[in-house]
Amino acid sequence: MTPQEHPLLEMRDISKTFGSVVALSGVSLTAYGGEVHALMGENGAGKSTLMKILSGAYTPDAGGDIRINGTAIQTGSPKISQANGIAVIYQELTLAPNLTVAENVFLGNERTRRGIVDRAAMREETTPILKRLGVKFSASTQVASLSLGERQLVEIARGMSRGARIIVMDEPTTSLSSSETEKLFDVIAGLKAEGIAIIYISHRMEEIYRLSDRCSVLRDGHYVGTLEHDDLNAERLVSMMVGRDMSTFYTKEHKPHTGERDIVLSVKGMTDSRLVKDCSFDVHQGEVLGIAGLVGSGRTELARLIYGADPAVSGKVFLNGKDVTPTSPRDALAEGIAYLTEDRKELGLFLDMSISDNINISVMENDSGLGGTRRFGKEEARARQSFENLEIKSPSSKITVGSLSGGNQQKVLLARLLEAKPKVIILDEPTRGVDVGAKSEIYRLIDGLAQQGIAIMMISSELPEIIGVSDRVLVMREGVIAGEISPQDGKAIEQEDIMRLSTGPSASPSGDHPRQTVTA
Amino acid sequence: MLPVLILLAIGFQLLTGKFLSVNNLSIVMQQASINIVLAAGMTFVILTGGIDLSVGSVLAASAMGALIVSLVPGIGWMAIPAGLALGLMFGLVNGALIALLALPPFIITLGSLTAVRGVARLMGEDTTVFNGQLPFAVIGNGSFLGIPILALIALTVIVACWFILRRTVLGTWIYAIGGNHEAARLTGIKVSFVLLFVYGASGFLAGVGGIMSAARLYAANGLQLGQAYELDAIAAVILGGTSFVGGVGSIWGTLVGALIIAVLTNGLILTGVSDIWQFIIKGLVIIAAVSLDRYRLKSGNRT
Amino acid sequence: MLPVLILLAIGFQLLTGKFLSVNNLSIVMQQASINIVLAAGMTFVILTGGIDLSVGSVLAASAMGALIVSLVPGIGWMAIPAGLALGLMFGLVNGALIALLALPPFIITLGSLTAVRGVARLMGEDTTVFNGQLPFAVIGNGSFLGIPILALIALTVIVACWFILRRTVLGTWIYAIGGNHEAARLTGIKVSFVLLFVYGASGFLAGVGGIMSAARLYAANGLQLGQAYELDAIAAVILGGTSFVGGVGSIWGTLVGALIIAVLTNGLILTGVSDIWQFIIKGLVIIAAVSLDRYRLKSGNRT
Amino acid sequence: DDKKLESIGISVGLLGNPFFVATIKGIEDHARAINPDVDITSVSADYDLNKQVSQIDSFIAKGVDIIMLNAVDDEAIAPAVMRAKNAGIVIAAFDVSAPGADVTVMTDNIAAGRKACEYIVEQLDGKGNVAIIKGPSSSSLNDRFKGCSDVFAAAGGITVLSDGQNGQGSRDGGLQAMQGLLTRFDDLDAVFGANDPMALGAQLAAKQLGRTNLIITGVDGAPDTEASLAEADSLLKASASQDPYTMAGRALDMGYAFFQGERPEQPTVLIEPMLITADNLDEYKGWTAKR
Ligand SMILES: Nc1ncnc2c1ncn2[C@@H]1O[C@H](COP(=O)(O)OP(=O)(O)OP(=O)(O)O)[C@@H](O)[C@H]1O
Ligand SMILES: Nc1ncnc2c1ncn2[C@@H]1O[C@H](COP(=O)(O)OP(=O)(O)OP(=O)(O)O)[C@@H](O)[C@H]1O
Ligand SMILES: [Mg+2]
Ligand SMILES: [Mg+2]
Repeated sequence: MTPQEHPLLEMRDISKTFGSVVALSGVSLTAYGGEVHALMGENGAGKSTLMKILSGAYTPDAGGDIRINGTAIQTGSPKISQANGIAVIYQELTLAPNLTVAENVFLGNERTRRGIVDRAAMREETTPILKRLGVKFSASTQVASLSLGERQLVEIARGMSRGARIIVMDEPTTSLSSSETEKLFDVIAGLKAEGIAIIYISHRMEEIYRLSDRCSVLRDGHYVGTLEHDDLNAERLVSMMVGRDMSTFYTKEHKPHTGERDIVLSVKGMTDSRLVKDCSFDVHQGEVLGIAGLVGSGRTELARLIYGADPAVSGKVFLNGKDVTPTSPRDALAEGIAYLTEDRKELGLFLDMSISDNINISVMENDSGLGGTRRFGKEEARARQSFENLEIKSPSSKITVGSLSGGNQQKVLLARLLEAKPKVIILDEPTRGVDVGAKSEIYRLIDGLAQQGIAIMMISSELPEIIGVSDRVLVMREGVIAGEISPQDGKAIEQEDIMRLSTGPSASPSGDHPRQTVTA
Repeated sequence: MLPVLILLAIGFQLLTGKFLSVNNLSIVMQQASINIVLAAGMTFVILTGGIDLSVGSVLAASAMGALIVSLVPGIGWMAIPAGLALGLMFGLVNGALIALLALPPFIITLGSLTAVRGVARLMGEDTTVFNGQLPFAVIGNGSFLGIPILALIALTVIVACWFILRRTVLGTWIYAIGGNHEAARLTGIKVSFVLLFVYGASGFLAGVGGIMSAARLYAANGLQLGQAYELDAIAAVILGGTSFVGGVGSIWGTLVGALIIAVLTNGLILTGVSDIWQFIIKGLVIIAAVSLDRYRLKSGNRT
Repeated sequence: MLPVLILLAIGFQLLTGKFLSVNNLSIVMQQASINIVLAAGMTFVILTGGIDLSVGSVLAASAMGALIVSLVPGIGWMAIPAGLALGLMFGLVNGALIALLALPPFIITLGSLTAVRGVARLMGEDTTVFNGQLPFAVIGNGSFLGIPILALIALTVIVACWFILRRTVLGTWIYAIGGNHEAARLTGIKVSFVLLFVYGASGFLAGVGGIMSAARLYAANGLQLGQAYELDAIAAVILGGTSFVGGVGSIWGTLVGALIIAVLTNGLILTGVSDIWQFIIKGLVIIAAVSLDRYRLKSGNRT
Repeated sequence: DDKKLESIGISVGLLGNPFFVATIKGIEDHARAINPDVDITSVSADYDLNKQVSQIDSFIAKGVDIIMLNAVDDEAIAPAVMRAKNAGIVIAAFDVSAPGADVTVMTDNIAAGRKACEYIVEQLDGKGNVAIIKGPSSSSLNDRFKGCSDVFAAAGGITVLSDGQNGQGSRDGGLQAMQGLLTRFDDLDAVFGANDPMALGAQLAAKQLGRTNLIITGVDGAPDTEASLAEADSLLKASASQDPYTMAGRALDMGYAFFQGERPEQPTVLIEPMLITADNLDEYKGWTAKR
């Protein structure tokens, strides 16, 4: 990198208040062309808000200004920000699911020929970008049919298509798996070489070490400081972010699975009409079974089949030897199978309802009195207990769950799950978009549940997390279980083993899929 | 919206000097009562993100049913149960189609708006059914402690709905389904049951409205009765702040919304404004009311 | 829905033996034409996730305006521009309130349904305005190459709307806003402009409908004309597969939806079924049609 | 000394109908002749009984002296009429009877239907195929239907091909219903529309389909009917006309007399309709004529 003399971007003294909430107060940030500037901070620190001000989505409070190459620009207009070469890839995806990939890439920036939308040209321009990103879908695919991770890539393609000089990526890898992440890093390296400034927000330390030239930290809307790449280390970053030290990250105090423990969950021949084919495996009492795989390998679909959320073509689910194959989530819950969705805002939380209601919703039926009247005392007690057990940070259980930070929202969802007293828990990306502090708390919680003897399946795209938390790992590829990895003789599971299985030679569409068993 | 209601009431009092008389207020309550009952059922439906266009027709069919039964010697007392059962039945049919076959509520209830209207006309063969000795006429014309019974029924319905929405599990489920349909299913909520309930309740309350109307008029006409009542009911719900996409709103808001509509109608007649100008003013006041409310709350949510 | 339309046409032909005659088909097209035009505008609005309840009233006001101007000696030729301008103006007022003040479309257009109805009545002082020598009567009664001009106008509108929706940037924006309102804003789409356009277009097309109606009837009545037309227009759009939440649907679907409604109405009259049974059958067929369609597509989307 | 007439409430079936506009004008002119400062509120019930009852209640609250009532339902309005009477208000019914009304003035609708259809039978020389376009069920439209049906039934050579189609009382509805009738039947000789808008709509349909050998009659005598009758190629040949202005004005006068304590000998007055054709058009004093 050859840092230029003048910063490409200067944000000076930016403040933003929402009603009584002070999201940002006097934050400044500079970025040079050809650098990756990381932005870190806990959930709710104000990272996204700062970037939305940069993109023109929010208007900052009076006082500060934004300069591009030394010239102040008008704030609060997405058009003007775009015209100044700023592209933001948002954390909450900003795609129209009813349009195609190419239409989304060029949204608000359409190619026309004599006033007529030129779809062919947009497709042609999109295809090479998609190729650079190495995706499986095409420019004419409908976005609604893409998985979350794939949508994220469309979002990135949009930023690239605009030839921006400043590209902001707000947690771009939360729904990417490791190989997609690698591809993205290559792309970032390329952009950097072209002299583009990249602002990169992430909660994942490894990424920050690898990518960033500098890293700025926000805490509670305030600017804390900036570290050069060479000064980066976990202790300093964490103490800057949370204002205290943090000892252990991954905790594994539960007894790892050994052959003699009872099988709790047994899935046999699970198959659906689209992707998942003939998946069979067991989960033991007190075991954490990791499920790894690329984006779109069918992990979420498999989990939804086991939970009865989607209809299976064939396949059975056994719980302690009894056939319980659920046909609806309600069935599954009644049998003791619980599922934590990967998309907590769309498929999990009731954002307009209170925290207490969100925690109690699936069990309030059992608590209720005559005629289904709710027992608020009992519910409040449950909520308070959950607050304690899961260390949910909120002034009250009566406020709406939408106002909580990502990590606390995830804990509320976990609390709801636990209230159902499940025997089996399926966690789908349990730490997506969650800050370091909350992450380690969630790991400790998973460990505690395993100690209580609950069988746990954990789907995750973060390999360190899979390795750090699970006792055994299944790897999925194109809808089938490509292999199983267990640690042996005290030797830990390696990232390479997982990568090899998940990308390995493409499984033949019709033939059988011999499962590899790898022992580390 | 409460401030708007109060402003309107004071305004009409200043203009006419008669609006706030006990007598007139009891008339306003009476006039609002049927719409309140329909709007209460509509609140359930809209909270789940649906809509029920058939309430006016169901009201007509129930009123017809009640009057026809009331004329049968010996079983006249069956009139009320018959009217209520008819309403409930039509509501459950709507609910079954929407909940079990996952069909779009707007089209299904538009279909039943038309079909049930036909049934109501068929019941009386397009004539007015009249019963001067209606056994339950007291409902429509009596009063208790000076409050019209119609108004008491409406208030009872509102309190019962409030109880269901805020104090029972079912109510929480209704909000949950409107807030996030798929999340509700994934948390194990009996979505079909809840939808069946809300459309059933809307039909049943339209049946209650039918009884109230029959008791007030001693008569029913399958063709004319209840025409366009669905629009007034929906307007009350939306004026009351319930969101069209579901999940957000309250029954008290609906009560206020229905009262605003009734106050406007009654107040404009009292001021002696011509019918044409009543239309224009009513429309403008509705628009002004939401604008004012939005401005007051300074929130950007769209319904 | 196309199969449903074809089934209905064949069914009525078998029942009456006259349905598929050239003569009758041209009558059906004529009867459908006004609803097609209104439903085309409604398609724009519903695609953005909104609704326009005021089209019937705006149609009445435009028809009144056109007739009144046509009676003024010397400037009779201004009748058509006057009617269209009136429609556009009301549409833009709706659009401005919804787009700029971010008010809920249902309540705003319910308000203008009422207020514009009042204006339409005021324009004719509650009488029927008629003009036996209407200068543009050929629109309502002429035909070109055997096709009624009304039908040609409707088809032209459909093709124009198809072009806007599928071939222009504006069309893409309309879909984008319905698909994800916030995303559209963040990508720099001028959301207010697009909303202003769709409500303006709906008002303008209601104006076109007003001209068509005036030309067909040589007369207009501020109160009666266009009553409940909004329901038929919305039904056509939703029957045609456009989703109420916005973002999904096509103008061809709307055309088919409007034709289904027209075929049903005309076919039932031809069979000579009594008026009451026409209601019942029409309602049931609408319900059956969506059920069939849903079953055929075997998809679970809700609208 | 006379009691002072201070306020009047008028409730009519549908204000947008020019017929009712003329009735209101009649009432207003007659009332202003009695007291120039009289307060008049006129409202439309839109054919909704609930709405009309609410309006009557509002009039009671307002304390009007006379309610001029065009009942939406000639039977079911009774309880509301009773309430108003108990409140000491005079009820004058016009156009439609109302049980319990103090005075009533209305057109003889059976005679109207009879006259319009006798004209058809005469013109067809007692032989031919006819159809009736009925309107939404209401006492006046039903009476005309009855008057007409009786005439057709009595004439031996007349075949009624259809009498179940509803023209919704409007031009648009009449046009649509007639298009259906003309498609179904090739040999239609005459059509009776239960009111003029439906008859005029039927004429539009016939002209569009190029039918000239057809006789259409209606009831009302509205201004657009007059205009049509005056045209040479009009298919609308006759209309049994009402005089809304006079009818309602008379009802107001009788109501005022009642208000002053005079009890009329004949509380119900039936006004005979006049059949207008192209021939006697110039003798006809239309709805909007200056009075
Ligand atoms: N539209 C809004 N209205 C009100 N408060 C808001 C709004 N957007 C953000 N906030 C608040 O501003 C603060 C900063 O939020 P922001 O989204 O910028 O955090 P973040 O650092 O991006 O967190 P995360 O890591 O979870 O993405 C939070 O307290 C949040 O609740
Ligand atoms: N509603 C849908 N319609 C069509 N295809 C879909 C739909 N949902 C998912 N898919 C496809 O199914 C495949 C499997 O998706 P799934 O979400 O199960 O994968 P995953 O391994 O869990 O990945 P992720 O990390 O994105 O959750 C993907 O290729 C996706 O594009
Ligand atoms: Mg963020
Ligand atoms: Mg997944």
